[in-house]
Amino acid sequence: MSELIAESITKSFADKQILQNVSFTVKEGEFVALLGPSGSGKSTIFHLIGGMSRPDEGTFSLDGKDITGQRGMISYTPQNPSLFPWRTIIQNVVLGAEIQKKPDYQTAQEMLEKAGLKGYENAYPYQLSGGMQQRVAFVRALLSPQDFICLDEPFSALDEFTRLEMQQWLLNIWQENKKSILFVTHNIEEALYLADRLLILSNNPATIKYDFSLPFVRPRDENLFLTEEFLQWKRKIYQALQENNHIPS
Amino acid sequence: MSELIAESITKSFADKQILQNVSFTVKEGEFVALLGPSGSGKSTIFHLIGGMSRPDEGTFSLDGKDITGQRGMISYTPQNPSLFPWRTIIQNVVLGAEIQKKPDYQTAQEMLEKAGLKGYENAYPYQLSGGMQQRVAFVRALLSPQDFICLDEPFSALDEFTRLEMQQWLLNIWQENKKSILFVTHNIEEALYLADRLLILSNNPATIKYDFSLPFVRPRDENLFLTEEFLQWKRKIYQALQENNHIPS
Amino acid sequence: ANSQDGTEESEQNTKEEVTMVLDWTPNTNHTGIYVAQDQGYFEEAGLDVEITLPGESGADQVVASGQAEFGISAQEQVTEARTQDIPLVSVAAVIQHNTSGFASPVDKNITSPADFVGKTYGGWGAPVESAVIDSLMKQEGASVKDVNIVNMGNTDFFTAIERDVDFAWIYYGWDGIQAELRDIDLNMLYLTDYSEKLDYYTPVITTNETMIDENPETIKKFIGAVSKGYQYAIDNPDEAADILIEAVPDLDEELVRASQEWLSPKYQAEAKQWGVQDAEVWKNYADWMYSNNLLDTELDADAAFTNEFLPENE
Amino acid sequence: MFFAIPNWLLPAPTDIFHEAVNGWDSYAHHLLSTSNLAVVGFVIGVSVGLVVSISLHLLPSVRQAVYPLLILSQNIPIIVLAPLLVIWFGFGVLPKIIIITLVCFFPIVVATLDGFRQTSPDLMHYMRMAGASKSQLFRKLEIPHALPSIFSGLKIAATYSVMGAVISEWLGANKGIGVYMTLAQSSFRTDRVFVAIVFIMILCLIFFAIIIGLEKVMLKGRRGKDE
Amino acid sequence: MFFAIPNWLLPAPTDIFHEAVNGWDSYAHHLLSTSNLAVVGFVIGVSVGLVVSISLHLLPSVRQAVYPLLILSQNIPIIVLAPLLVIWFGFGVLPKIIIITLVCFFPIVVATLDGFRQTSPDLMHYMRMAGASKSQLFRKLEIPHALPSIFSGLKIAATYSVMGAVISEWLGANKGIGVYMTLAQSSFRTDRVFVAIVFIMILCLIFFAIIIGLEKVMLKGRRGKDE
Ligand SMILES: Nc1ncnc2c1ncn2[C@@H]1O[C@H](COP(=O)(O)OP(=O)(O)OP(=O)(O)O)[C@@H](O)[C@H]1O
Ligand SMILES: Nc1ncnc2c1ncn2[C@@H]1O[C@H](COP(=O)(O)OP(=O)(O)OP(=O)(O)O)[C@@H](O)[C@H]1O
Ligand SMILES: [Mg+2]
Ligand SMILES: [Mg+2]
Repeated sequence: MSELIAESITKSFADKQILQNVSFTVKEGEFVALLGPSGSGKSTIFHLIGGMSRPDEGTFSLDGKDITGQRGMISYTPQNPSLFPWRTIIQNVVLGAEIQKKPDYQTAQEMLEKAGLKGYENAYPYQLSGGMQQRVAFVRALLSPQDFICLDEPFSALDEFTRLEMQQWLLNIWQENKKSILFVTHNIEEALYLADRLLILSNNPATIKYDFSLPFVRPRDENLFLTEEFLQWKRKIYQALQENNHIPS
Repeated sequence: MSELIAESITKSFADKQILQNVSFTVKEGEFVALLGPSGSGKSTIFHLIGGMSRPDEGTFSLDGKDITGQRGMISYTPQNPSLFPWRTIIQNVVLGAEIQKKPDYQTAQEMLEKAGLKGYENAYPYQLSGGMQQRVAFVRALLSPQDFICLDEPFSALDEFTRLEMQQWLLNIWQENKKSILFVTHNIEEALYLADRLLILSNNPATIKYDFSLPFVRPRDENLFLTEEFLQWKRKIYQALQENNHIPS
Repeated sequence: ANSQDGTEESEQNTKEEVTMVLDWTPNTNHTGIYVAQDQGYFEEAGLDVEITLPGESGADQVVASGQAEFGISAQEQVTEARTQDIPLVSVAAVIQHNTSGFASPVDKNITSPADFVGKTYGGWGAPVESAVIDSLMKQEGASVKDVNIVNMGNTDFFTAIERDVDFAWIYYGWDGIQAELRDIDLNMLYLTDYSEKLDYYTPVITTNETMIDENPETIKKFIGAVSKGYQYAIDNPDEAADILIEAVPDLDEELVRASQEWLSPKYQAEAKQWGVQDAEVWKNYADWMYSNNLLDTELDADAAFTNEFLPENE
Repeated sequence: MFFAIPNWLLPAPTDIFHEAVNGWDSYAHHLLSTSNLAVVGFVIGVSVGLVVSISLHLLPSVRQAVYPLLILSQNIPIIVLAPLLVIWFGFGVLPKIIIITLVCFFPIVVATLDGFRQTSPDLMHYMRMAGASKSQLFRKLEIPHALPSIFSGLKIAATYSVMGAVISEWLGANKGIGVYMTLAQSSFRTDRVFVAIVFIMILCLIFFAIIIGLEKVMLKGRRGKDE
Repeated sequence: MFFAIPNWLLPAPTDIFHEAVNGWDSYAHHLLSTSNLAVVGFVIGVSVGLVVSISLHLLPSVRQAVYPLLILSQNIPIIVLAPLLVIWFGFGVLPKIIIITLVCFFPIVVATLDGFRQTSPDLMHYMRMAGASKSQLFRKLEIPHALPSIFSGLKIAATYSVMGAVISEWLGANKGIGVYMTLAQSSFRTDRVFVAIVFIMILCLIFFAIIIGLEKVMLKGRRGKDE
């Protein structure tokens, strides 16, 4: 249960400005998707929230508390899985929890099973396929104790069905625990299916160009994909993104 | 110009069988997509074609020549970009070419521009976003001199529009040079849009369950996505994949 | 420094090259050699001599193997070497009498071997040390069992007496003189004062048996020149000290002068000629060593040294 | 020429073996003393090395200043250090351990610091985002990541520790394989010298093997390069 | 007690400085001789080290057999090796270079081999798939990847090379800072001993600085851990 407010965030790398005056809010228990061109600055926003570096200007606050530059306030899947090669899968998934408190191997075991990784608990990361590693990183984030979750393209390496199962599972967990989620994806359908709100980032430097609230009721299921409303939204988002339609440089 | 024949390939890791009796052909100048559940063995097939290890049984031949266990016969994008951290971007993209002959920096420069990476020639990989790194790996494969290209989810980290541009560009290059392409993706639309034929892998252990020839004429453009025929195929593939619809373990 | 096979040509006009390996860093024991070099005695004899420091392992093995023609050693080492079938031969005694002894600062009150009782001796762990101490102490009815012996390794005398050590075995001509210069009063118990058998030759000039068999002329020339060098040092201690200092400028001048002053009269002492060795001395010491279980076999004393290369007495 | 070496200079292996067997009683206690010294010195040296490198790693500002001193510490010739150590600590075991420590700790420090420096930036990034404290970062990421480097340093240190013990005995010791060797050398018992060398080597190989064994256990499960 | 050290044992810095300035003419040639020796020995030692480690890396079967020998090479006491070297090679420069080489090559070998072993499996995988020959794999991946480790070894070797040169002079030399120091020591000129040490240290720091500089240049552009 936590509310994140980003206020006029600006960030440059060397002489290149990446983010300009980015402001948004993720309310308590809200599921917000973040879309934008490749290289626009989505991962950078995550790194700033997570306190990896400070924004040049602007602040983040969580539940009214200024957390700019502070670490450990969010749970997180990096864009590449970043598994620890010398830890087994089960040791990897408890890592996020381990940092905050005593890890719960029982739950970890169950979560791995739900992610289709039963039997791989004691394998090492190199023995897993790309999609399996991504699921491990996802489980690791879910097992972290923080109430605010940042997911950076967590399902990009999964096939449609595994992805659907993971999405459904994520929704369940989110509804049960009412965590707040900020979710980067390139998949419009995924964003529509999961999110309450949808932020669209422009490019060069990035600002929040659109902030759509989605009207779909919950709980959602696969039938949503077939509704006319969904298709209309899909077209709308597509067009919103298309305004960025040039290869970023 | 090259024809790949995989004949009854079988492969196990430790006591677990991954591939069982997998046979398929990629004809000269053909564009074949490979779909299948996460962890089924797609990347493993690539590694076997590339000669990283030998199949337990079966052979690969390229243009009638047995290439089982031989390396350097294909050009390749790994599922994770695998860029060399101490090389600049331009040095990274010429690497595949460098191994076979003298690299052509002029072409490399042009290719990077087409991939939207102008201005990043002398950056190091860590300065690029996930999607940008993926594009670098893709350019590296295109610049490699081999006529048979294996692409392992090359566009999974790209937004819709960048992805479309990359797809279109890939099709152009493929048509101009008549290379043969084997392409792993989890995106059904992408597979339909790009490929001549579509292989669907089952799970546990993997075999080729379906081998569809696609009837769409070339050259293809974005309007294809809106045709009724395309939508029907999409549903068909979806169902074919759904037969695997359980989380692999 | 390889001469064995080049001898024929060099006898005509070029000089014969030979190597002389010292036993330690250059000091006043070696003055005669440096004088011979400086005053051209070697040149006159048709020799081109290279004087080399020995490094960690001493000169003996290098000389015995023929890698160097001459070296500095001591009777004790030659004795041990020969009983191990190492073909080392002493051809001249640099100093007639043993100038070594047990030194201690005066405040330790060690004025006779009996005073060793209850004191700490700093040595290097060789069996010969306790045997020597014991034979000194026995004369006064004491025993080495009552001495605390510690191994002080490479530590020098002055460092050792700062710490737990009460007395140590030194050459007076160097460490003793240094103590004088530092105004440290020492009680010195010379070996020669207590036992005739311990008055052995140290240091001596050595060569190997092959040289003696094949190049006796070279040895003769070399020892002749060296002999003149030491004679010069005996007659002119100050000039000799200057020559040593000039040849080895890194030495401490003051110490060299004082040491030379002390040592010059002792080279020849009462002997009829510099360098002569007496079979009795060799026999006595070897017997003493043998009876103290310091040797596995008895020494053939007559083969261990020779006077034949010394110049004829004028 | 190479083989025209007299027996008293390079004894025949049979002679060495003979002496090794017959002389066992006379040198066994030397051997024991040196092994003890080497083990104690190695353990202390490695501990000091680890503590130093960890401190320098955690205090990067101190690192700049101290690093050159570490290099210098490797360049104080023992012949100079020896008298000082004797004056300060006498002829006991302490100065010897200081020498071995000095020999062992440096390879550890260099290797460990370089190991820390190479920590994977991606994993570091994850740990930071996850809010790992400095100590967690250290225990869970930097140490395990630097382990192969640390073992590289341990191997070098283990190799040097035995030789370090032998050298330290030149500071003055009543027993030890270094003492035994010097005495053998000065009484021209080359066969004994070689017996000493053989045992120094055996000791050293045993040390090295233990480190390799430890490495195998501690790095178990890490991906080999051919997998 | 620690400071009650007589001047002849630990001279005052001013005395040392004084002697360093006044004595320059008398030891400058010693210094030059030792630096030359150290540089030549270091270069040869490093070359031998690299050749050995590369060969062992490329011939893993030989590696098993040879590795213990390398360890043993570090455990032949110089006092034993010295007479043999002198007898084989005389009092010239060759035996000294052999000693320095022996001292320098080992850290290089251990560090380099460990560097090779840690090559990133992903990059290795890519290179193999791309058909890189063994030599390309080596030049384009393994060497650049092992560079930080190699530099780690170079740093240790550079530190030891000067001391190695000094020790090698104990083999019997007529000039060199080691000779100067022994002479000073034996004629009780402690101030000169310390001048020698100061120069040994300066030499060593210069060496080390050169390696660090080289490392900066060669590893330029590599990602630091905080970026
Ligand atoms: N450490 C860095 N140094 C310099 N530039 C950087 C660094 N990290 C990121 N950038 C630049 O910042 C921009 C945004 O990167 P970011 O990773 O946030 O993109 P993204 O929106 O996550 O893209 P993608 O969808 O491809 O992952 C890129 O242009 C990248 O080159
Ligand atoms: N080195 C290995 N050791 C043991 N098992 C392995 C190894 N590499 C792959 N596997 C196993 O082989 C199976 C197939 O892996 P592969 O990477 O080919 O899957 P994939 O189809 O590419 O999946 P994804 O879509 O998730 O990338 C997985 O179950 C994986 O655990
Ligand atoms: Mg990103
Ligand atoms: Mg895969």
